[in-house]
Amino acid sequence: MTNWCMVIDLEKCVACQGCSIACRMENNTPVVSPEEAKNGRAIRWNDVFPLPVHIAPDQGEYPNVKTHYSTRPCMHCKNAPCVKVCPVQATFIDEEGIVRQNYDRCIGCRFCTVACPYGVRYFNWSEPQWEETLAEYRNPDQLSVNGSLEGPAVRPVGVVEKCTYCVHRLVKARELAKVEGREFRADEYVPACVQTCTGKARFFGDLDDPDSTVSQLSKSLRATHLLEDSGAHPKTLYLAEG
Amino acid sequence: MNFPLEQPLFQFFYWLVNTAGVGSAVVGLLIGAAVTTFALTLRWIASAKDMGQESYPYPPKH
Amino acid sequence: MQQTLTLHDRDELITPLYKFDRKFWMVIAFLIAIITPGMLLYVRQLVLGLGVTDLNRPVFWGAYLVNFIFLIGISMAGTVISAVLQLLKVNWRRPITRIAESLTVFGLMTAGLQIIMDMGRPDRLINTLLYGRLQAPLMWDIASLTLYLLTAVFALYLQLIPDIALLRDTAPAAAPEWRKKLYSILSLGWTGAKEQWRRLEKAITVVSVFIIPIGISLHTVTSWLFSTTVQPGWKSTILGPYFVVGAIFSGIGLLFIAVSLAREYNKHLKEYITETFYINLGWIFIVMSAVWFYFTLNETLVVVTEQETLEFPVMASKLFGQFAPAFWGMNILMIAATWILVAPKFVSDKPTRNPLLQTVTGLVATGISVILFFLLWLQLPALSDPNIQTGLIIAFVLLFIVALFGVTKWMKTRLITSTVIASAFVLFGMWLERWNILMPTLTHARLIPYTTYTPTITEIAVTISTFGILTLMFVVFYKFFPSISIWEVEEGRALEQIADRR
Amino acid sequence: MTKQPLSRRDFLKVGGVAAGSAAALGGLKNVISAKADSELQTVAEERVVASTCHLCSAGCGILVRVADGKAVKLEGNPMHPVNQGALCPKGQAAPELLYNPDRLTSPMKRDRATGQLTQIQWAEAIQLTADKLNALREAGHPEQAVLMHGDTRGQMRSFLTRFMEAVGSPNIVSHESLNVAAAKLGMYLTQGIYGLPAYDLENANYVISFGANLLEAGPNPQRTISGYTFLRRGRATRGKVVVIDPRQSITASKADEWIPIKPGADAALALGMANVIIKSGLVDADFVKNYCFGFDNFVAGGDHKGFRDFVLENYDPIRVEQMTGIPSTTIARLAGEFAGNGPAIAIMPGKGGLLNGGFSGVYTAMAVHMLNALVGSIESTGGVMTQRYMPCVDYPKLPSDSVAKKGLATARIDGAGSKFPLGRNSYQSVADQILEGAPVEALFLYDANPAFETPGGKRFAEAFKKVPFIVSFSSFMDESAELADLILPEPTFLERWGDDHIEGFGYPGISLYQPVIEPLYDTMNTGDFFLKVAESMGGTIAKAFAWKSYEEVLQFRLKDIGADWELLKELGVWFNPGYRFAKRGSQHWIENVVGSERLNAPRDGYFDLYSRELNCFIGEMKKDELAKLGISQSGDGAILPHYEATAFQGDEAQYPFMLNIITLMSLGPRSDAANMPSLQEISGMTVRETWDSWLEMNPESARKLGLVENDRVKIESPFGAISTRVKLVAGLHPDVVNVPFNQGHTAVGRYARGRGVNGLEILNPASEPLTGLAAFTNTRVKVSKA
Repeated sequence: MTNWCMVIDLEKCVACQGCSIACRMENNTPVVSPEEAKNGRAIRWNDVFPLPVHIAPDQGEYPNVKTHYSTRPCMHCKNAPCVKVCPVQATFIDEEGIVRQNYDRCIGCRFCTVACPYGVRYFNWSEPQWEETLAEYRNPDQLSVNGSLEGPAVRPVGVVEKCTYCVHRLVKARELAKVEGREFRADEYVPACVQTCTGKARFFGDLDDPDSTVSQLSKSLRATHLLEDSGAHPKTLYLAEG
Repeated sequence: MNFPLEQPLFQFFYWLVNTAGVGSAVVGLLIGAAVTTFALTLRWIASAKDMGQESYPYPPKH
Repeated sequence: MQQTLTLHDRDELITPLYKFDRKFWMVIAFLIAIITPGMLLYVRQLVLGLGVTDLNRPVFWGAYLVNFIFLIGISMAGTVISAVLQLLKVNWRRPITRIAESLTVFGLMTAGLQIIMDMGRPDRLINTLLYGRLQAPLMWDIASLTLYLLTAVFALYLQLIPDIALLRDTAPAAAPEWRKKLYSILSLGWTGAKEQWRRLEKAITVVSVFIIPIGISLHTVTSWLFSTTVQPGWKSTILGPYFVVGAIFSGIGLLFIAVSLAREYNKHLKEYITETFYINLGWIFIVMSAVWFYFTLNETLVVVTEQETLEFPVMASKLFGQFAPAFWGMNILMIAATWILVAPKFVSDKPTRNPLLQTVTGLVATGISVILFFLLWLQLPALSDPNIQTGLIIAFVLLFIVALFGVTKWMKTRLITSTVIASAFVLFGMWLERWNILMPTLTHARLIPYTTYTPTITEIAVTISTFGILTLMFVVFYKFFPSISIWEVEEGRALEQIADRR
Repeated sequence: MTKQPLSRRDFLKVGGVAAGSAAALGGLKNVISAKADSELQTVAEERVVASTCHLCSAGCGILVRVADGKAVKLEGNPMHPVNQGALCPKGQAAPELLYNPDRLTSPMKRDRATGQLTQIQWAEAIQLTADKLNALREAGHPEQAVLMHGDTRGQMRSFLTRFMEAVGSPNIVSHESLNVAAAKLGMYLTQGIYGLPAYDLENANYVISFGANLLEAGPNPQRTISGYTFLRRGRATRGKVVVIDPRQSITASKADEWIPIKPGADAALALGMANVIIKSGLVDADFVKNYCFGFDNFVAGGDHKGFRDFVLENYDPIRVEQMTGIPSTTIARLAGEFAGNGPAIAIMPGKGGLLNGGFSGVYTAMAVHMLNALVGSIESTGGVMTQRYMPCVDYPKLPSDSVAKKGLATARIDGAGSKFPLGRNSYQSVADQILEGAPVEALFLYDANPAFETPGGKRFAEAFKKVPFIVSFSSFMDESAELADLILPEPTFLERWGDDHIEGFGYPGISLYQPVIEPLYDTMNTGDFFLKVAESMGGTIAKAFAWKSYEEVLQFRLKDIGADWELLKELGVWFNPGYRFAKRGSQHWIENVVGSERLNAPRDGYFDLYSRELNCFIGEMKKDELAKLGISQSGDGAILPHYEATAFQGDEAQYPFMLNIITLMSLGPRSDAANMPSLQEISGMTVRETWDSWLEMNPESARKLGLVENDRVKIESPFGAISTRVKLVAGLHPDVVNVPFNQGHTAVGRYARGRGVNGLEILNPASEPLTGLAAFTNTRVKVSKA
């Protein structure tokens, strides 16, 4: 069984935010109004942000300053705190290690958003909107699993949504392999953020395959997880700067 | 230390806590039992027949 | 049929149930007036989504959740008063058991309402019954809340049965037919047979035993909603008992207010609910405040001392950050409430010549200290001299102490008023406590910049509306059922007579 | 949209719970193990079209997913050398440009008196333009037709030039004076090539960037990102990157070392490093002796000082420390690292770095580029390459035309070559020239929004009043289009034909734009428009433009690149990979690498450390004449690159801060990007701002002014005042404040309008007297609480 994993090399990441917008375009996350955005309601499943996150007084003084930037998709934790608190199993880990969200079942209690130590789960505060002609570019794909909505199709108001490692692309790639009558290979699918990464800082693949890039990189001395102490056993790996 | 999840007992526990609907069933069972108990209790109280002794006036004279 | 109920009691307790006077309708009108805006805004929220609140990322929970915990807390009243005191055979509880139990029921109902209001998709509430998972703490809460509510309704109903039968039998001729019918059905054919009494008492005792763990479980489980997550500030082992103590505390607080309001509304109740009740329950109140302070100190001191990188910013925001007003406001309210309850106990009843203890002195001192406080607060340039400022502060402190002493006497003579004031302080303080548990953690997420949260007009209106609904349920309920348990009071009197005879 | 189930397939197999999780306590994995039935619904018809992105100067190759006739997603074209499959946020957000609700949908005519817009037919627009140009030609003044263009690349540039030349106007003004011209001049005055150098970042070991915003908004950001990440972590040995910048930009914070510098003192640092390199004998002796001019003292009609002695005398690290604020030990270390760890590259400053309004910006570019020469990094692996271009089929010779000939002989309207002897374009000074009375009868704005994007751009509003006929080809009603008489919307880059030269790798390549979907509105490619105008004008001009469509022009021009048209359309890109380095002193070297584009100085293959080209312009000038140009030195000192303290506008006591306008990766250089909501949303990531502009300030400076984060502040310069909110940025020189570019639009569209302020409004609007460059970094401001 494949165990999908993403590796982000922070030294190659140039904080361009291409991943944020690639994700938006692939997964139909809406643009919110400026007022909403100021109120922290922007929905970008993959966000780029400066570190330290909280402007601390001990950040350093000119010229002894070093700002760091990080980018944050869902960590697809092995021991996902969000999954454990969902009362209706609207979020779950699939057999390939992807933490997914069932938009048709979510009751909008926002326990998962509160429980996630990474803040990578997003809530639809308002009906997502694309003004006038902007709606034209939405990704027409719709993934449904067991009859309930999961894919990039627009989520209704009041449900939680999150990074899915672009699972609809996986389904598509598998389908393509099937149509072409061959075995599906793990390198046939990458999420949109990996594909677009300007610095080639993102890698994606099967962590259980010892020959895959991600599993090679996971052995790097620089390999680290975000908030390792959270106990969530995050899977998305970072390669530290330096 | 690995969690002994391969043990059938733990597999059962795991199934128990992590299966959508099982929780509902447990809650439903709990609530059903409570409601049933309450209803039965009320019936039990209401069904007490006058034994011909002191009745309605309260408290019973000692 | 022979009755021990005096005509007098009947006049006082049963006649008002059929009297829909101006006063009653005005109260109802007022309540509907404060409920309506919130409900309309809630309908708007249903249409537009939770965007109408000030919730955001990472503050995913807000005023609704605070209200939820608060309302769950006040539901503790029924368990403590009714069940614990009943098991302990405490006699002075008798007149107030009904109010206490009804508060539990109404508190739980409105608490459930808050959860639904907080949900992004209330239309999918049914999913919790279709796909519920036991691992989710929210499921435990749903289980506990439902069980508690059912048990509380059952307990309330059990205690009501003999009174309903009484109402059925004593209904005035002018009473509407449907009410007679209602009482007739609800009384379950109660005849007061000895066996019925025996079984009823047995059932009440059993329920009283069971409702205590269920109640405690609810408050504990609610605390686990938070402490089972990995968020800083919530990973406190004392959160469970802390919630329970808070619940008892606020439960008694609301009980005091409800009882006092009921007494005001129906003056006859004063004969049943006497000052003894206030004094006795006041002692429990004082003990609870001591326990509460213990827990608060516990929670604060540990975090402050360890200075853990994630926990401490949360605590710091309470101690001197954006939540300092709420945190210190809560502490001041609790200290004030405790002082109001404790201080009069040290003052003698007799007139005193000590000017410090004169009410007039107290009122004058209060006035001046308020003025001084505002002078300091305004930071007038004319008063910027450090000596003048120090002097003003000393004067303010001294006058404030004098004011406290002066007011003590006044409070001593007005036990009920002062208890109600203390209860109001406690209620507000306990609401703030819930706020202080939730908000600092939510606004201090680990990987999202610190934010703020200010409830919007929708959330404020819905909150007001919720408490309006709670009051409305209370008022309407006691238009149908006597606000004190007649048979229990009778029982109490009989027991006293027996005791006297011996 | 017709949907049909594409697949119905079980992709999750039935299985037990994964046993024995590796996680210590993570036994409970919450795995869904039920048989899942996933169904993917998508559209009936889907295809992928290769094209090129036009949202910044990089020109990345894109693959556009077109589903049911709608462009739904852009991906990078893996074949394209610049982006190699990657795509930045601007490119990703391009569908927001295509489907923008504020796009112009049809040609319009404005009534100047009332300001009223009326919809017109294209035929009318073509007729009006043709009549106007014919009238100018009949009057014998075709040079009174002016075309201002922005980031126009590929054949469009040559096509427009040809059109204007056919008409008889030399006045085709590029916006390069706003950004890359200083670097190009630096290259020209030293290496003798007027163009941006290409850097072999992939093979470099040491890269020192002087204020060049490599990772955000350089001349070719995606190319430098690719090169940068490869040199950091893409190969076995890791190269070092050092960034010299008063501000810790993203580039600086990602670099190994950020060296903050006093604003405008980069030349001093470069020369200080040169001093150490020369002193320590680390120079590439072969190169400086045999292929450089002016390293040693020389005699040419008198004794002249060479670069070596000049630098040794004047730029001792101790002195440079005082000029730059960088410790002399650091300077020495940098020099040692740079010269001792080759291949090394020193990268010239870009826009916002050093164009100081004086000539000092060009001196800086020269000084920095000379560092490359000193260590022999010119035309060598891991060093500087010269950009080669795909050979395009020459246009047929223009028919002889006396009117055009006369017109072409006139001086350029923007003063380049006359008023600004060294300048090739002076975009922002067009307004000044018009206001000073230069006759402009017809003005075409292609890809240009001068009323917004130039310092003091409001002058254009005044200037445009004096121009009777203004045509805007913008897809959006931008600030300049609002002042135009004819608004002729061009389709967005996703709906039209075009091409682009691939730059940044040295080797030649062509990247193709093609319509990925049918144009949404009644728009016309400006190329087609001018073809039709030419046809309508008749005569020699019609003859010069015999093509039926702009697509045919492209086919004609790109016939010889090595790929046929169909293949090019399929791949979207064609290039001849592999850069051939010229041998020092070879014929190839002389023809393509060093000196071949010099107009005055000899094209002898010598790299000028003593700029003979510059000598041709200012060599004869006296001290006071030079002083008027802002050059404090005279004689050899004026020719040799040296540090000129920035001539700031605004007194230091009154205006304590230097204002710097920063360009962001997200909002980018083009006005229409500001109207893309996704880009607005992510624009202020570094300072946690969104949909707004801000003022970056050092926390200590802010504290002294009593300002805290998010305070509303007024920023005043001698040229005006703006108001925005302050953000405290620890990594910023205390005397510098930054405002991001591309906010503060008053037009363009609903997402751009009224968001923040335009910092360019309060910049010094003057042009540099020798080169006609815009002054970007010599304005002082004061900041106060608003």
